[in-house]
Order: sequence, then structure tokens, then C-alpha cells
Amino acid sequence: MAGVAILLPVVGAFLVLALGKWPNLRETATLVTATSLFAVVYSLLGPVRAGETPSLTLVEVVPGVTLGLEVEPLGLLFALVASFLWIVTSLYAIGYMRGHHEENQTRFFFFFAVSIAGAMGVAFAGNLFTLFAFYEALTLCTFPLVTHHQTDEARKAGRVYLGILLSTSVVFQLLAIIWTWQLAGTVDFVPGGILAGTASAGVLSALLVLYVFGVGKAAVMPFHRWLPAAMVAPTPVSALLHAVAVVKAGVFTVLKVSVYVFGVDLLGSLAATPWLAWAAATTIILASLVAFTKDNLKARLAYSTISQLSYIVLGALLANRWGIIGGGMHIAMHAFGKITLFFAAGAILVAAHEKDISRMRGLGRTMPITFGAFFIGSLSIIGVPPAGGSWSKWFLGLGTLEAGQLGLLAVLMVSSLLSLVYLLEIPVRAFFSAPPADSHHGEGIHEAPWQSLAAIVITATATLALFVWPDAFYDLMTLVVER
Amino acid sequence: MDAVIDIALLALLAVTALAILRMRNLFAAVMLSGIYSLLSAGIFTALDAVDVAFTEAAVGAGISTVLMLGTLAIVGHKEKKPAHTPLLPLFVVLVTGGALVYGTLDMPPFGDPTNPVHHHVAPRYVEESGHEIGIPNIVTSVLASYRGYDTMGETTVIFAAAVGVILLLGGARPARVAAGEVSGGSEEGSEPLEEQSHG
Amino acid sequence: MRLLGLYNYWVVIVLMMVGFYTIIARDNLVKKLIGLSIFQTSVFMLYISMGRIHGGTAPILMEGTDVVYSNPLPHVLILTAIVVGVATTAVGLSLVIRINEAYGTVEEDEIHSQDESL
Amino acid sequence: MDDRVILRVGAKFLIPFILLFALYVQFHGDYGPGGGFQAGVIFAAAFVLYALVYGLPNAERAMPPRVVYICSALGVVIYAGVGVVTLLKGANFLDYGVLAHDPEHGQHYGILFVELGVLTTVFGVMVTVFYAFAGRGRKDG
Amino acid sequence: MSAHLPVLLIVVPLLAAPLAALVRHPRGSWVVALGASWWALGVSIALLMRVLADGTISYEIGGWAAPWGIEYRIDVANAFVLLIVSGIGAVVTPYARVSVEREVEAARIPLFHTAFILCLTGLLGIAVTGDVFNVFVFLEISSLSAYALIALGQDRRALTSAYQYLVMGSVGATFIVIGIGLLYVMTGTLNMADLAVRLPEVAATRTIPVAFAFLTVGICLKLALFPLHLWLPNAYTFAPSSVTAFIASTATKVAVYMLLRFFFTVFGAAFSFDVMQLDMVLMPLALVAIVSMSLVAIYQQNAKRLLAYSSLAQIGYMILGISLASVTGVTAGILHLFNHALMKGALFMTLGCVMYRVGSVRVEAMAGLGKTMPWTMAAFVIGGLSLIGVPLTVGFVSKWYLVLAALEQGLWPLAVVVLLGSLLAVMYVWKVVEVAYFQPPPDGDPPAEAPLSLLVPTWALVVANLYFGIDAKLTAGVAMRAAEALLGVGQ
Repeated sequence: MAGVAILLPVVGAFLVLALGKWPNLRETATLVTATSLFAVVYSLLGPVRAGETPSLTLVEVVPGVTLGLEVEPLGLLFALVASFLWIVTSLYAIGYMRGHHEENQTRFFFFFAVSIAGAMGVAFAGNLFTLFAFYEALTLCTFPLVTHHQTDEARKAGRVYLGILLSTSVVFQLLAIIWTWQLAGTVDFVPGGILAGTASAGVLSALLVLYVFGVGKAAVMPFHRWLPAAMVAPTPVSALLHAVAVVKAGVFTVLKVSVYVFGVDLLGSLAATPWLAWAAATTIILASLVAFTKDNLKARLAYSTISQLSYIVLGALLANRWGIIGGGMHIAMHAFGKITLFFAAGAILVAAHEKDISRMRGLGRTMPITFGAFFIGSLSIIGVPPAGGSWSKWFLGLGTLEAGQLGLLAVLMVSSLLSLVYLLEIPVRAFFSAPPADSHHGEGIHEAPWQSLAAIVITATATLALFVWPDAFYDLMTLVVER
Repeated sequence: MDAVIDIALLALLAVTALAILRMRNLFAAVMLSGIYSLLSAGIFTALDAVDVAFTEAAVGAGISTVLMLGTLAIVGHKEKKPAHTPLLPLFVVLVTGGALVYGTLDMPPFGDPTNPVHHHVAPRYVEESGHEIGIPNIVTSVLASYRGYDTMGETTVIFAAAVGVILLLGGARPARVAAGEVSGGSEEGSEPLEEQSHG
Repeated sequence: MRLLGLYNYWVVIVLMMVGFYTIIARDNLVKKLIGLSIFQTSVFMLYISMGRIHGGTAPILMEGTDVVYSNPLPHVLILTAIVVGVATTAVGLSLVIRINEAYGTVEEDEIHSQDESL
Repeated sequence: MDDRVILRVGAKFLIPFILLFALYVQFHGDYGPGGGFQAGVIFAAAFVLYALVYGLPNAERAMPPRVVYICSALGVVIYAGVGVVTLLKGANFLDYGVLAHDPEHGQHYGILFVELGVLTTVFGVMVTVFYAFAGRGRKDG
Repeated sequence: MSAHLPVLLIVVPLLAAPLAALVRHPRGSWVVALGASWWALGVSIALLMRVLADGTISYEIGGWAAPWGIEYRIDVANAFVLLIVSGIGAVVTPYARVSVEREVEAARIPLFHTAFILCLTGLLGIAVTGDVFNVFVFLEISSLSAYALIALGQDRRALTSAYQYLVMGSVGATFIVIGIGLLYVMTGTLNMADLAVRLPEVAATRTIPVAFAFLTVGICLKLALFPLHLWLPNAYTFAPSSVTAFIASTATKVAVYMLLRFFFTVFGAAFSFDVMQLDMVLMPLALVAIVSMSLVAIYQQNAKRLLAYSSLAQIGYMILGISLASVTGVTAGILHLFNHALMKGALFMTLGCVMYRVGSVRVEAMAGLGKTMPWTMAAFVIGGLSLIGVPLTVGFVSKWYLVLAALEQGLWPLAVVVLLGSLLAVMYVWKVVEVAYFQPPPDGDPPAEAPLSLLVPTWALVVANLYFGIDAKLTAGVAMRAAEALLGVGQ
């Protein structure tokens, strides 16, 4: 089934290409593919909860190194989130792309579907090599999406995007992977890790550093610049890929490496671990501070994402049960919250043609649903009830306590406070301030197209629902730490 | 006696080679290089390599000289004074030559019958070719039979040279006007010659 | 005899180097090819010197049992090499003729300056 | 043109001898210095001399470029062909021993034929190359 | 007859060359060339399979036993190289027909194909032989025909670059001859296996290191190792497209093979690396080549020249692998021979397609081709990704082994340089990709997609790039066995 999950979006992509001349058919193809993908991934939930890990070896690339897939709880969690949000995003994208009269829509939907295939591959990768292959594929397939507008600005951003993601992955991550192979003689993901006892603590620490910084998609500073740059892309791209699939592929990789390559025990014993945890903590705070200074809504959200990603990295590096659970759950919780925010940002752009926060004053009165959803999404990011984000932050907090790192707990608190301010400012201003004098918010502005609006409502509702029913994700993460 | 001839010929060769290097009139240089070949043919004879001497005389003093002269008739025979200081080439040459001289220090003595070359592989040719091949000229035996495959390769090299020369010089001259467009450059140099070729 | 042997080799090396120097230090394309042929001819002498035996004769079988023949193998190799050399010279000279037609000169620096201006 | 007459008569007289000498070198190669390569060069020299004295067009009539072109390719075919024949007779490539009942005779035949191949190619190539060079010179002159 | 395959591999193309010359008809000569190159491929595959199954094949030409006669000796290493050379030949020949019709005038086409087969024959002959002087003879067959082929480029600079190549190539060949002569004078033999037996006795003299040095320098001239590379960029840039595709993916590879053969079989790894400390010279040169040539490539405005500099950097990778002198390192080197042939072949062939339709391969002339020539540019992108070393392409497999080899010896800075090299590759590949996909095409008639006769061979190599990147067991396994054979371990 894991193979199907990867193949399906690819088939869908070529269907999109073939149906390019008939937009309605093309969009139907996207939606049908997305729905069936989710169905496929969902069908895996039962077996995995029952403790099975279906696996599939596609081909042995070089002796001992295979291209292989394995469905395990952590990967399934990521796949569930990504595939579900693809449905919603497709819906949203249809409204957005048409409402915005974008060009090259076929190419857009094609690469979008291929990117999802890449994300599925990352999620279900059975070993480091496979993970790396799909990780790189994801980078390359999203490049045309980032540069979609083909302007000079887009091309420049594309270069930054590709440059950072490829350099980190090729120079650090690949080196780390080959090094792992050289030390352990395998690159498979094994519960409890494969590296214990293969080399001195110093070498393994170096390896850990290579992994954490080599996963550029996790956007740990100083390798975060690509994420704001990628915001030149159309909003659905920012939403799904840069709030969900691409960045989550990054932090997912960090989690996966921590659990299945190093193993929690080994990780906890390395000298580099607390240092890297503090690097993540620094990223959390600095990115939040930068987010403050951004008036462009998407840029602010981008920095918020950078900050939140480091929560997950931090969770992995706490090297204990609660940290891993919290980190894994934050993948899901942050995804739902952040995608809501991006959808809202896109809706504002399509409907009111506004990008800057300072010009959104009073807009809440004409677009109440959008800003209402924005409010809910913000709650989840901040981590307060009744939104799903409160759970993951709670577990992360527990993790810091168990690790005895009160300083890190303080970092989490401060950062939540910061996000409270920079996120809530937006809906508050939209609802309670008067519109600026030169704007024409009154005339002709209404909510975004219905497809987009529906998507926003769905994700916002889901964010709330996850507060009440977080069990699925919690159970999966429990399985991860107990395997 | 051998030694005297040897020394004398080698000295003459050295003088000729240096003269070629210094000579700016290329006609003279080519003639001297023909003489160089003849002198080396003399050396080859003195060293018992009569077949080689014959060939060197035919090729070096014959064909090469004719071809060079033919070329000079077309391209002119004045060499410009070298513009740059030849320090780097001089350095390269000194290093290369130095390495070779160093290498000769342990080489088996010149002409010593106990040298390894005379005791491995070659003795079979000398001793057995008489009844294995049945012709007196051992060089021919080795050339055409023992190492006949090399000679086939040699024939192919000659053929390849003919192919190359015809590709370059045979038939009509290639239209180089198109080349200007391709490279984005102009082709002033070839214009007048283009006319000549039709004249 | 030892000294004579070295003398033989060393002069041959000097000749080789004169040829080599002509190749790399001269700008005239024809002169380079002349240098190449001197270089190669001198290498041939090195080979033939190796095959020499004092008191030997040319390797053509004669009556009698106590005749010493010089080593025929280097001769064979050099016959091949001479032919290869002239083949190279022929192709090189045809290139020179074509270069002269295209550039109007066979001096390397003038060719370079023409192409730089393109 | 008077001095040319002497040249032409001289050449006419010389060329048959050169050709004869070439044949001698070819077939005497078994006993003394010489062989296909040297013979080919001398053969070619005869026509080069002819061309120098009587002019290129006359030489090209006497020995058409097409013929020498074919010769240069043909020699390689002859040489490798001998090898193919030995293969067909069940021996290794260029193992002349099988060309006759007596291996020594076989060697004789083999060497004879391959030397002929060398002669053909060398003659063909030398004249071809000479024609090509001389042709360029004439067009420019 | 199958016992004679080693020699038939050479003799059939060698006979095909004069035949193609005698046919004198463009299409007819091409058919002969096609037959010869496909024959060579078929025989190479058969030989490789036989070597893998039964071990080393020896064939005594003329029935004379080695070392008196010339021996063909095929082990896994040269069987693999034969496969590379003949494989590329078999793909480029079909491609050459149309490409050459556009770039070379009709009257010269029959001889073009003749020279092409000769070049192929020469390269195969170098790889298959076990006799050092025979190497030189076939080297000259391939070189002479290569000079002529390069000179056929449309730009007049093709002539000067061919001349430069001729002079440097001949100097290299003469150095090789000197080296062979010195070896001969010390041992009295020319057979490689025999040399390997007899050399240790005389290895302590001053002559053998000099022979070693001359052979190394001579071969490095042929394989264009930095700083002996000056002939290569121009030669690749100005040669006709199909010639560049062929020579770039085979000639330097065969030279690398010669290096391997001399270092490991003739001199032996112990002498080459322990006594001569060859790695102290080759490794820095390889590193400098990787970095500096990649940097130079980034600044090129002509796509062919860009790829030529990239080739120089890639040669650095091969030499780096060899200089590690371990099984993994040599495996990486040999594997990269194969893989680089595939990627550069594909890339140069796509540029041939561009040349065919657009008439120029300058980077700016490729604007908008992503739309107008989608298949050609898709091939370029995949080839480029392979060059960068993206997973599931052959380039990745090479890099994997190379980095592994460096890490095995604890030389992690080396591994970093290798990986940095791929980043530089990203920069120069992306330079072309960006122009082709994200810049509007110039006004006027957009060029049509390249004809199928060009696209099919190009894509054949592209598919090979992917196939051998996904399933590298075969190539890596063969390369490793070749490395073991060369280093004399295992088996």
C-alpha cells in the first residue's frame, strides 16, 4: 500500500498533464487523486495501530542499499496529515488559482501532485537512502512551484531555495548518510537505532550535527533563509508545501533520524545533543522576534513557521519519551493551524488584494469567516485551548521537565507569548480597528471564492476538533516511542 | 671505429638540431631536418638497424621533407621572432631532460651483451625464426609475423592519416561563412582565400 | 665503455629536449611540427641504442654459428613508430594549411589575438 | 622549356627503374633490409617525381586519385583479410602457419600477402596525401 | 568462432573502416559504421559475460605465445571499459547520421564515418590489448582520427583546437613511448603480465621510477588531468556535436583505463603508491581539478564549453578515486568511468539537438527552449541532475562510492570537497536550466523539437542514466570485481 501511496499522486500528475486542456476535468482529476490517496493512507492506520509495519523493497540500488518502503507510525502520522491536507488544499487552490488568474495552471497542478508523491516517499521511506532520494526529489519538484511566476524576483528566490536546500542536504546530510553506512553497515531504520557502539561519542556527535543542520528543510538557523524566500510562490504552495509537506518533511527527518538511527538512549548520551537543543531554542526565539518586524503577512507566517519547526527539532533533541511524542504531535497540530493561517492570507490576497498587515485594519468586517478562521489557527499555533496545538505544546513542556531543562521550558513559554502578540494582532486589528483612509474595503470586497472558503472552514474546524480528539496522533506517537 | 663514427654522428646531430631551433627561415629548417633524418639514418646503420635506417631515410628525408616543403609553399616560410620569454618551456625541458638523465644512470650499459633486453623475448626471434618462419631477415619475421598485429595497426594508422588528410584538404573548401553565424564571430581572415579557391 | 654508453644516451636526450623545446617554445605552427619530428626521431635513437650489442651485426641471418646479432625487437618497434610519426606529421601539416586559410597566418600568437577579437 | 626536356627525358628513364627498385625492395625484404613499407614509399616516390616533372594533371591522369584512394583502403583490407582467412582455416588471427600444408610455407605466404597489403596502403596513402597537398598549393598559387 | 571474439571485436570494425571509405556514399558509409559499432557492442557484452563467468581471457594473436607475440588479455576491468566504449559508440552512431548531415558537408560524410569507426577501433584496441607497445599503436589510430574529426567543426577555431590537441597528444604519446622504452630496456619484455612479473626485480633502480613518471605524465596528458588539460575545452567546444558526444564519453575514459592498467597491473599498487607515493601527487591535482574546473565552468557562456570544463572536474573525481588506492576507491573511479560516460554522452547529445535546431549552443541562445524543445531540454535536465549526483541517477552512485572510499580512510575533508563539487555542478547546470525554462524565447519562429533520429539515441542514454542509477548492482558489482582484479585482492 505504501507503494500505491507514492504511485497514486504520480499517476494523478500525469492525468493532470493529459487533461491540461480541459480545466474542469483536470481539477476533478486532482481532487479524485487526492481523495483516493487519503483513503489509501487511512487504510494503513488500522494495521499500523495493530502493530504491523508493512514494508516493500523496490530495488537494491547498490549491494546492501535498497530503495525500500516501510510504514511505521511516525511516517504514517506525517502521511495522514499531508494527504488529508492535500484534498483541502486542492479545493482551495482551484478557487485561488482561478480567482487570481494565474498562468501555467497545468504545470502548477502537475508539480503539486508530484511533490505530494515526494512527501509520501519521505514519509514511508524504509531507510536513509530512500528518505534522501525522496527528500531531494521533493526539493526539485517544488522548485518550479516556487518560481511559478517566472519573474526576476521569483527566480532569485528559487535560487536561494534550491541553493540552501541542496547545499545542506548534499554536503551535510549525504555525508552523514554515507558516514552512517560506513560505520553501521546499514542505513535501515531500526527501532532503537543503528549507531550505538559503532564509533566514539565524538564522531557520533559530529554526525548528529551533520544531520540536524543537513536537513535544511527543518530550517534551523542559520539555514532558514529559503523559507521566507519561497513565499514568492502562489499561496497554495506556501500553504501546503511550506507549512506542511516540505518543512514537515524536514522535521520529520530529524525525528526519524533521532528515533531510528541514533535511538533515544544514544541520543541522550551525546554531548552534542543539548547544544543542538539550544541551537533550536535560539531559532525559536530569534524567528519569533523577526516575525514581529514583518509587515508582510506571508513573511510573518514564514518566520512563525521557522520558529515552530524548531519546536519539533527541540522535541527530538530532548531525547525522551515526551519530547518525541510532543514533537511528533506538533507536526500534525502545527500543520492544521498553519495551513489555516496561510489559507486566510491567500484569501485576503485574492479577495482584497492586500499583502501588508498594516493595511488589513477593518477588513474583518467584510471578511468575517476568513478572519475568524485566522483567529482559530492562531490559537493553535500559540498553543492555547480550545485548539489542537495546546496538546503538542503540553507534551513538549513535559519533555523539557523530564530532561531537566528548565531553561528550555522558559524558552517555550516566552515564544508562546511572542506568538500570541504577533499573530493575534492581525485578527484583532481586522475586527476592531477602522479601515485606513485610502483603502476601499467597503466596495466590492467580499469573501474569497467558495472553494477557498470551504477549505478554510474545514481546516479551522479540524484544528478545533483536534483539541477534542487528538487520540489518533497520540496513539501513533506512543507506538513510536514504545516500538 | 664504431665509437668514433657514433660520437661524430651524434655531435653532428646535436649541431643540426640546434641550428634548426635557431633558424628562422623555415625552408632552411626543413632542409636541415631532412639532413637530421639522414644523419640519424647513419646512426641507425652504425647501430646495426639497417631496416630502420632505410625507413628513416625514406620517411624523414623523403616524405616528411616533401610534405613540409609543400606546406611552406602554401603558408610562407618566415618564422616570426618569438614574442614571449621562453622561461617556462625552458624549465619544463630541463626538468624532463634531467629526469631522463637521472633514469639513464641505472640503465644497463650501452651495447653490453648481458643486458636483459638481449636475454628475454628477443633470443627466441634470433634463434628460432630461422626455422619457425624460414626467412633470413629477422626484422621482417618479427614485423610481419611475431608482431604482425602491430604492423596491421601501423597500416591502419597510415590509412587513418590518409582519411584525416582528405577530410581536411580534399574536395571543395568548406563554406566557412556559416561558421561566422554559429560562433557569433566574423571571419575576415578567410574571405580573400575563399575567392582564391575559385580562381 | 660505460662512459661512451652514457655519452650516447645523453646526447640523444639532449636531442630529444631540443625537439621538445621547439614544440613548446615556438609559436610557428610548422616549426612546432619540425620540433615534434626531431623529438620523435631522437626517441627512436634511444630505442635503437638499447638493441645494440657490441660486435653484433644487423639481424639478418647468416651462415655460421658464432655470429652475434643485434636485438631485432627495438628495430621492429621503431619501424612502426616512424610510420606513426609521419602519419601524425601529415595530419598536422594539413591542419596547418587549413589554419592558414582560415586565419591568414600560422603564428600562434596572431591566431590567438584574432580569436580574442571575435 | 628546354631544361624541362632534359628533366622529362631523365624522369621517363628513371621512373621504370624506381618502380623496379621498389619491387626489389618489396621482395628482397625477406633477405635484406626493406619490405612493404619502404617499397610503398618508393613506389609512391615514382609518381611524385612524375607529378613534379609533368605536372599534377598529367600525374592524375596516369594514376587517378580514385585509384590511389582505393589502394589506401584496399591494403588494410588485404592485411586484415589474411587474418580473417587464417581464422576461417581454424587458427588464430594472423597465424599464417595454416595457409599451407607446411607451417613454414604458410608463414612465407602470409608474410608475402601482408607485405603486399602494407605496400598497397602505403603507396595509396602517400600518393593521396601528395595529391591533397599539391592540390591545395595549386589552387592557392 | 566464439573463441576468436576478442580479436573479432577489433578486426570487424577495423575492416569496416576501409569498407566505409570505399562505399563513398553518405548513407552507405553510415550503415557500415552502424553495423560495426553494434557489432562491437554485442561482442563487448558477450566478452564481459564470459569474463564474469570464466575469468580472464587470453588470446594469442598469430598463434605466438606471449611474450613473443602480441596477447589480448581481457579481465573484468577492460571488459567493462570495452562495454563503455562500444556502448557509447553504438548510441552515438545512429545519432551521428542526422547530426552530421547538418554540421558536415555532404562530400565529407563518408570519410567522417570512416574516421569515426577508426576512432572507435583504436579506443577498443587500447582497452583490449595486453601488450604495451600495441597500446601505443592503437592509441595513435584513435588519436589521428580524433584530430581529423574535431577539425571538422564548423567554427574555424575547430582547426586550431585540433592542432593543439594534435601537438599535445603527440607529446603525450611520445612520453608514453619513452616510458615503454625504459621499461623494455630494464626487463626485455613488452607484455603487461610479463612486465608485472619481471619489474619487481629491477624496481629499485633509478630507471624504473623515471619510466613510471613518463608514462604517468604522458597518459595524464591524454586524459587531460589538471594542469595538462589545456587542449580539452576547445576541442570539445568546437568539434561537431556527435564527435564531442563520442570523444567526451570515451577517449578520456580509455586514458583513465590505461592509467589503471599501468599503475595496478604493470607496476603494481605497492610500487605505484608505496614506493612512488603517487597519491601525494594525484590527490591534490584531482582536488584542484574538481574545484577549479567546476568554478571555471560556472562562468562559461557556451554550453558545450561549460560541459567541457565540467568533464575536467569529473576526471578529477575519477583520479581521486584511483589515488585512494583502495578497493572502494578504485571501484568508485571505475564506476565513474561508466557513469560519467552515460551522463556526458547524454548531455552533449542534447546540445547536439539544440545545435541542430537553433544553430548555436551559447547559453543565451537557449532561452525558452524548455517550451519549444521540451523533450530535448527534459533530457538535459535529467542528464544535469545525474551530473549533480541526485539520488536515483548514476551520478549519485559514483558519488556514494567516492565519499565512502574517502570516509573509509578517515579522509572526511576529501568527502566534503567531493560533495562541494556537486554543489558547483548545481550552479553550472542550473545556469542553463534557468535560461531554458524561465526566460522567454526570442522573437521569431520558435525552433521545432529535434527530430526523432536525434532524440531516440539521446533518450536511450538518459534512460540508461536512470536505470543504472536505480539498479546499480550490476555496474557497481562489476566495477568492484574489476577493482579487486586490479588490486589483486579477492578472487
